[in-house]
Formats: sequence, C-alpha cells, structure tokens
Amino acid sequence: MMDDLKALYQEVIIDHSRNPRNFGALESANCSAEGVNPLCGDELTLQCWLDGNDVIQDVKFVGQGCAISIASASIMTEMLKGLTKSEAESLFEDFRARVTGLDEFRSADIGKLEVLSGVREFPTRVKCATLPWHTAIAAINRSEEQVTTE
Amino acid sequence: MMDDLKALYQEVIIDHSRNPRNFGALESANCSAEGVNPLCGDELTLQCWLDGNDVIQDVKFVGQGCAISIASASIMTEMLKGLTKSEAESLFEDFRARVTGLDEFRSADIGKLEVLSGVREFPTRVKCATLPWHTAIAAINRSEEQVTTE
Amino acid sequence: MSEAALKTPTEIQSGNLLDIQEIRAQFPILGEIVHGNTLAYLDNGASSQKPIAVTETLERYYATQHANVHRGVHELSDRATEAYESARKTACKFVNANRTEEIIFVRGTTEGLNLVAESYGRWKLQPGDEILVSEMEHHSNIVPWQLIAERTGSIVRMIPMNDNGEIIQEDYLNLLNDKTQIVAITYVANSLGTVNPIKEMVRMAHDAGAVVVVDAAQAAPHISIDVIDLDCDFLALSGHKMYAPTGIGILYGKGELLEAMPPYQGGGEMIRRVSFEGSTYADIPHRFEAGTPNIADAVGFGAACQFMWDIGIDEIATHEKELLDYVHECAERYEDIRIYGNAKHKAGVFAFTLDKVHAHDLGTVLDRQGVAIRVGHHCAMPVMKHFNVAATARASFAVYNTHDEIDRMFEAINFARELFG
Amino acid sequence: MSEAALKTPTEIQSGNLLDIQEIRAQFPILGEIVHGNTLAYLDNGASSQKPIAVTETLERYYATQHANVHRGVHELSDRATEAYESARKTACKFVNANRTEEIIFVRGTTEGLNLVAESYGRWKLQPGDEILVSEMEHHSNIVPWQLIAERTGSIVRMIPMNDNGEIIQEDYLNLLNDKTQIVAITYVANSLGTVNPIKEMVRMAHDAGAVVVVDAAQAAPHISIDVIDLDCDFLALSGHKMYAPTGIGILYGKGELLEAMPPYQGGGEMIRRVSFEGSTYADIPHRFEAGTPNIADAVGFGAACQFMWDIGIDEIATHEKELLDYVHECAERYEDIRIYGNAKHKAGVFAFTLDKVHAHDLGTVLDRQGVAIRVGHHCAMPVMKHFNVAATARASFAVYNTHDEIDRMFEAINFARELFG
Ligand SMILES: Cc1ncc(COP(=O)(O)O)c(C=O)c1O
Ligand SMILES: Cc1ncc(COP(=O)(O)O)c(C=O)c1O
Repeated sequence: MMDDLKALYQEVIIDHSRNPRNFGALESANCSAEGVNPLCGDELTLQCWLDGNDVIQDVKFVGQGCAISIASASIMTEMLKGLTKSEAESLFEDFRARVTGLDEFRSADIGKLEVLSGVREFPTRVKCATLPWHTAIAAINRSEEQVTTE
Repeated sequence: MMDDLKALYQEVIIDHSRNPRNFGALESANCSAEGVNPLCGDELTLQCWLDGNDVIQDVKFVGQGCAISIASASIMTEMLKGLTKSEAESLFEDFRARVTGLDEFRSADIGKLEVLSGVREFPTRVKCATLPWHTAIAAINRSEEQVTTE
Repeated sequence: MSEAALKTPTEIQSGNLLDIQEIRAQFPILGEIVHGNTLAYLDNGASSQKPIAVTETLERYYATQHANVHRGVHELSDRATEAYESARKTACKFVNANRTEEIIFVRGTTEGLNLVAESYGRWKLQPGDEILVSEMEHHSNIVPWQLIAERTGSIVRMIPMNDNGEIIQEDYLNLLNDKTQIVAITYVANSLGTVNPIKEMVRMAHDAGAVVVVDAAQAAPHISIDVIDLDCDFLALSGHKMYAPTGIGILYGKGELLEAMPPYQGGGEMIRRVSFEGSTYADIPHRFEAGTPNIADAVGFGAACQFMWDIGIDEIATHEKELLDYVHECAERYEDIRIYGNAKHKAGVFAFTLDKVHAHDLGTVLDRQGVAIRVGHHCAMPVMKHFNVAATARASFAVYNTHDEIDRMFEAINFARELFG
Repeated sequence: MSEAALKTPTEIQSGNLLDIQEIRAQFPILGEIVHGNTLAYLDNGASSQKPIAVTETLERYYATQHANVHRGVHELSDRATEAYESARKTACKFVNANRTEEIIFVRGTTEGLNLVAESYGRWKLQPGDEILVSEMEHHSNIVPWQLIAERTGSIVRMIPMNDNGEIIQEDYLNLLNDKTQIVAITYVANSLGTVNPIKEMVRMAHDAGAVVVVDAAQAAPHISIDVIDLDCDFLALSGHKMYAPTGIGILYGKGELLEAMPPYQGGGEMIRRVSFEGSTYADIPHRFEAGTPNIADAVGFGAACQFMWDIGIDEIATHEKELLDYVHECAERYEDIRIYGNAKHKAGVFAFTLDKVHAHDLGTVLDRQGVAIRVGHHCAMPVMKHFNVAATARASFAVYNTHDEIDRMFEAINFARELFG
C-alpha cells in the first residue's frame, strides 16, 4: 500500500507539482480552453499556439489542483511542443490507456508520461491526470465548451 | 374470519345500504356539507334543517359509496332527527369511540348504531362509517370546508 | 391450502417452463398468513413484492459499500459510486437507451413525469400551446401537465378512449396540430390493462412536431422496453412496481433534449460552479440529480433488472398472459361480473365490478380470505367517469402469481355474492 | 490494529458512559478492510453508516409488510400504511413538531429545500423581494433560492461570515428589511462545523416579517432538534446523514404555511379529485407527497430515530464533542495544519489543510491507510472562496468513531508529510 503511494508520488511528480513547467500566460496563443473538475474544484486554463500546419508551437497553463493534475499538466506541456494536432491526440489516447489500465494490448511508448502510470492503481485519481489532456485537446480543436471531467 | 364479515355485513346494514332512508334533497335545508373519501371515491352531500334552538328538525343525504358508508349515513339520519347540535356531537363521539375500539371505558348507549360496531375489526373501513358523521357535524356547524377523511 | 398444492396441473400444462414455486420461494412475504389464510397477493399493479436477490443487495450495499457518491477519493465512496453508476448502466440496458447519461434516477414515475413537465415544459411551452393527455392516464400523468399548463398558459387536451378502453386513434390524429408540443401517454393503463400502440403514436406526434412522454410504470414489469425502437422522447418508470425497492425509478430522456433543458431541483451534485453572482450546472445526468441520490435503492433497482433478466422478460409476460386469459375465462362464467378494459392488447390487469357489491366491500371480503386486490379509482378518476362508476376492483399479476390464487379469488367472490345475496 | 485495542483509556476516562465498542458492533461495515487496513470512517458529514437496527427494519418491512400505502383495503396495504404513518409520527417527535401533518417525507435535505423554494417562493415572492442566504451555506441551500429568485424577479443576498466561520450578526440585522421574505440558514455548516444561533436569528427575521428556512442536514445527527423552541418556519434534513437509509429525509413546515402553499409535484396521492376540467388537492401532508412514497426507507428513518434515542442524542453529542476536542488538541501540535472554522459553537466537523500537500492528495494518502475523510469544496464553494482555498480536507464524526481512529488519521498525515517532504 505504501509502495503504491510511492509509485504514485514519485519525486518527479512532486517536483513538477511544486515547480510546474510552462506555467503562466502565453502571449502568442491562438487557441485556449478551460478545464474543471467540479467534484474536487480543480481548474486550469490552457493556452496554445498552433501554427498553420497544425503543429503545436507553444503551450502554457495556469490553474490550481492536486499534485497529480499539476504535474500531469506540466509534463504534458513539455511533451506537446512540436507535435501536430493528431500526434497530440494519439499520444493522449496512449496515455489514457496507460493510466486507466486499458493498455494491455498497447505498448506504445509514452516517454516521460510513464511517471504518471502509477495513477492506474488509484481509479478515483485518473481524472486528475487526464483533465489537462482533455483541456489541451479541446483547445487545439478550438472547441467552445468548457471541459469537465464529470 | 367469516364471522367477522358476518358481524360487519349484518342484514340491517345490507338493507340500509340497499334502501337508504332519508335519501334525497331537503328543500327546507338551512345548512349542508359535502364529504369525500378521496382514497376510495366515496362522496356524499348532507343537508340539514336546524331550528332556532339548534335542534335538527330534518336531515337528508345523497351520494355514493360502499355498503358501510351508505348504511352508516342512512342510520345516522334516522338518529339525528330531534337531537340538538351538542347531542349530535356527543353521539358522534360515542359512536366513534365504539367503531375505533377506543370505548373500553365508555359504555354509552348508541342505540341502533350498535349494528355498525363490527367495523372495529376492520380498521381500513372505519373511515367509511365515520365519513357521514364528519359531514353532518360540519353541516350543523356551518363549516365551509369540504370534509375529507384523509 | 399448502404451498405444495399451489402447483396446479394448469401450471404444468401451460407449456411455460417457469418453475413458479421456485420463483415464489424467492419472495418471503408470499408465505405471510393474512387473517388465517396464506396471502394471495394480486395487487401488483400498485406495488410488487421484492425477491431476496433485491433485499440482499441492499443489505450487502450497506454492509460493505456505503458512502456518499461522486465526491470522495476514499475507497468506500469509490465502491458506492461504482455500484450506483453501474446500476445506471443496467437501467440503460433495461430500456435499451443509447447512452447512460440519458438515464436519470428519480423517486418514481411521478417524479420523472414532474421533472419533464417542469423542465421541458417551462423551456418549451408558450401560451396557447397544447399538451395532449389520454383519457386513461394515471393522475401522475395528468396533474403535472395541468400544473405546468397553468403556469405557462398552455392547454391540456384529452385524447378520448372508446368503451373497450382503447385510445381512439382518429381522434388522436385530429387533435395533433402545430400547437401540439407534448403528448403524454401511458404504455399500459393501470386501471384497464390496455397496451397502447406507442410506436405508432410517437410517429404521428413527431410528424406534428411534438415530443412524446411515455408513462411506463405499468409496462416495465411486463414488457421489454426499447426506447430506441419506440423513438419516444421521454419515458418514466417506477422500480417498486418491477421488484425493486420503493423510492427509486428512472426517467429516460433523449440526450439532446436533456442537454438543452434547464435544471429541475437545485443543490449539491448538479452544479458546476456556485457563487452568489450566479451558478452554472453540471452535464447530464447529474444536472437532474440534485442532492445525495437514493444510492442503495438505485443499486437495488439494478438487482431487480437482473432478477427479471434471469427469468426472462418474455417468459414473465407469457406467464402473466396465461393468468390473464385464465381470469377472463373464469369471469365469463358469471353474469354479475362486469369487466373494465377489453382492449385487444392487454397486460397484467383485470378490472371489474360485481353487481350488488360495492368494490370497497368486495375488497374487504376478499382480504379476509387472504386475497389482496385493489379497489377504488386507481388514481384514474377520468376512467371512472368514462364508465360512470365510482370504484372498480382490480386484480393485477406478477411472475409469482398462480392459477390457484385466481381460483381463490373467485371462491372469495362467491362468498361475497352470498353475503350480499 | 485489533478491534479490542481500539478501546483506548481515553474512551474510558472520558466519563461518557457509552460503550463505543458495543455501538460499533452494530455497524457491520466498520469491520471492512480497506487497502489492507481496518476502515476508519471519518466521512460522516457526507453520509453516515447504518446500524443493523435500520437494515433489519428494511428487511422486515419487505418480508412482512410491503404493499402500496393509503390506497388499499387489504391487510398488507394496511400494514404498510401503518408502518409509514407511524414513521411520520416518529419523525414528528424527532423534531418536536406539534402535528404529524407538518412532516413531509422527501428524498433528503436538497429536495426539502427545493420544495419550500418552489412552493412557498412561487406563492410569496414578488419582484424586488429579498432572500437572505448565509455565506456558509451548502449549495443545496443556495441554488434553489437562485432558481426561484430568477423566476420571480426577487434577489438573493448573502449574509457574510467572519474568518472564524461565524455569521456576522450585525450584518444580518442590517440586511433584514421589509423586502426580506425568506431567510435561509444552516443549523450546522458542513464545511466548517459552525453551529448557528438559529433561535435568535429566527426572532430577528420574524421581527422583520420574514420566514426562516433551516437546513438541518448536519444538525440532525448531532443536536436534538426542537422546531417549537427554534420557532423556525421550515426545517429540512436528510436521513442518510443520521443513520437512516439513503433516499429519505423530512421537511418540517408550520401547518398554517403548508396548508396555504400550492402543490409542488403533481400525481397520485396528492389529489382530492382529478378531472380534465381541473383538479383539487389533498390536505397536508399528502398534498406534498405526490406518487408512491419511499415507504421502506421512511420506515427505516423511524428506526434510525429510535436508534439515536436508544443511545441518547445528548450522549452522542457529548461523545462527538470529545472527539472534536481531541482532534483540535492533536492538530495544535502541528504548525503546517491550518484549521477552517473556529466558531465558538462547533459540532462534528474538523476541516483543515496541510501546507505543501493538496487536500486531494492528502485524501488519497489517508485512504491507503484505511482512513476515509472527505476532500474538496464540500459543496460550499462560497466558503472556499472566502478562505481563498480550492479544497480542504474534512474529518467528521459519528457516534461510532474513536480516539484511536483520530490517532490513525494523524499518523497517516505524518506519512503524507514525509512523502511530500
Ligand atoms: C449542510 C448541508 N445541507 C444540505 C445538504 C444536502 O443534503 P442531501 O445531499 O442529503 O440532499 C448537505 C449534505 O450534503 C449538507 O451538509
Ligand atoms: C400508469 C401509472 N402511472 C404512474 C404511476 C405512478 O407511479 P409512482 O406512484 O410509483 O410514482 C402509476 C402507479 O401508481 C401507474 O400505474
């Protein structure tokens, strides 16, 4: 049980949650979205600069939340830069499969996101890890709706 | 069990329910009330002629209902004639005590109403027996409200 | 009458492979002694009894899973949420809806119909708009429409029925017009047993641009419900009539309608954000489930669906149809029995009066012999008015009823006939 | 940790004569193993666990008494009606109301508050009228008022609180004016534990001509409620927070108000007469109980009241007060624990944050050690805003909690502190 917790709250996670990368406003943003988990109060706003070829040139976020959601947002922003819209979407699918434990038949390389895979042992926390991603996907798809994880 | 039923549905009751006395409209009425049992659909209208000394000079009813309620109304109208308002009220109290089984310490003579005492073995039917009385009391008190047995 | 004796040859001859005695054994209450007789419970239209599978589910829920739902990160809250949401999935399958979010847990049919009337009605109804309500509706599918009509200045119109207790389809077609916003009809009429041709009526309503709200309270225990095939817009049912606990039912609504509808009750669970400057609401289904839901009974509802599936809904229907045929067959022998509801398609309900014996008195006489039927207006006063009768007697069937219980009812009727001779 | 070990000297020293182990034995779920540890359930503010006395009442009800209520002349219907109406009498006694008709069974506090907002609000509120709602309310006592205010053109005003989490009485007095129609306040605040001076606040409201609606959801499990003494006009509470089943609660309303109020939901049970020309409504309480009620859980509610009386509500309160004192005492040892809610009068709730550990993460860490607490906004976003915090952690107590469970919570907090170093 303590091992599960240590696998979840690895140093990398704690570090990202304390010192989130790409935290702040993005002047050059041309798309953005807001994500909220109404049940726990987590909320974040994500801004993105998508170039003419649908490549994510830059991405930043602000918000508040638990260590998992902040760390997930922080690591995500690091990974999204340079990806095309569809690459981002497919990375999210791989990530989601990993954290929900639905990836038995997928062994996609999710790189640094691996540190978040401990979440799968904590079903109630999966939403914390995926909220930033839902928000990012909404932003790059220029969806109007506010994202929620209900 | 069959005995209970036979005690409830005595010949007198069946007779009164088939041929209710004082059934019809009362031309000379100076007070009236409507009673309804919304749960079973029984309803009756009772009209009364109360003289200057609060003596019930005449009383009639119309309505539809089960054998118990019609018989109770019929017998009641026979007994009410000639009583004062307060005599009527006290007779009702005695009757109610008898049919609810609360008359252990009362041994009031309720006369012909005795035939309805079998109702006490049928708690769900007590309201059928008392509805006409509630209606009569409302009428002689010139209460505006419709009477219900809910 | 011994339990063993209840398995009459009729049951075996019937060709229906259900072992009714085995089913009865799952309902402890059926062994109750009432006024010295074994209970013959023929009041299922009012509320069915509950199998052990359902009551044990409640017990297990409280002994191992309970906490509040949706709000906790701890294990019990997770178990409770899981149990509750998986009951929603079961309910979704039970009515064959497309998406689980289209299922809202409510107290029962009445609350479901009120929710639609208030929320959809307030959103859509303009002064002069029309709501069509059939003559054979239960009060729960009349009064909510009268209340919202009064508030919005719209008009409730009655779709008449014929003397067999069938909706007159030509009249229905004539009533539909471009002011018709809502059609509220029952799938099965509780006072008559009539099964209405919902699918066709929905098609006609949609052609006229109206939505259809189906009261499935009496259908759910007997008919396998398919909201996609019916194409109805809303459908409400009560758990307590289909072997589930009291206090729980579901409202199905088409996703695109529910998503556009304003909230009904306000409170916890149904919000996105609350502040004194203004609040925003959660997505469906939560928007319509304000406050702590009836978690345990929702889980019990899931168990009741499973109970019905385990027996087979068609098998249940077949058994009940046999009972209904049998009761009609028996009734034909008596000239003083008048039957209400002679629709071609009928389910589960036998409503009648006995000449010379008021229904209320009949109910009492039967009760003393352990036979429980319902008497009165059955919350369908317009039906009573149609047939110009104050009250009827009604026997209504569930999967555990037997031919023997029907025989006992007729014996008791004979006794009443003598008593009132 | 063995069960026996749980009876710490503190329990014995306390002078409180309750045998907590004996009480615990009545709650099977307290023996659950969660992630390898015995459950320490400290989330009672969200929902309490249920004693065997309550679950057995449900079982007995379904096994021997169930039928629909109020409508039948048969024995089971009589038993069910008797059980249901006697639960109403028990509930009446529980809040010390004058008349049983003043008790309406609802799903829970949320529904009770919505009923008052809709029915009383629709009847009384004029454009420009004011509704006062305190800053510490649960969403269920905010959103219904916002909804009805929007519909009637009236205005919701916030009664502010100070940083201890107490309503600022001068501000309250200043806000009251002749446009104030309704004051909606909680008896005990779920996010802070504050016990409000309801009796005084009612007096002030009445002086200004307003009615007072009391949210007693968090009071009912801990305080003996006396609506006559409080002189409040309406009071709502939830069974599931006071050892009763889910899906049931009560709304108390003064008879003369309820009698004058228009219906809320329409349907069976709540009518006097229905016709397509118009319907008339039943007397209270039935007017406000449309449809088949949640009979079994109402009966279970009665059993829960009895359970509390058997222990003694004051004894329960004393035990919980000890736990609260103990938890505060322990918390004082740590500089990184910040407490929310330092009102003079507090009951049952300990809300806090831990520096450097987000409440949500804390909840997860505690859960892994079997300690169930609630984390989040507790359906009280305005309170979170007041303290400028997104989420807090909350331990809340019931009669079965022990000092040992609090020790285990602090051990788990220590572990979290290390983990987040
Ligand atoms: C103070 C307060 N009011 C209202 C509610 C709502 O109660 P329920 O969810 O049972 O309707 C709660 C509980 O969540 C509460 O704590
Ligand atoms: C056809 C019909 N509609 C609606 C209802 C109301 O259901 P409930 O009382 O469970 O809300 C009933 C049952 O009484 C019914 O038979």
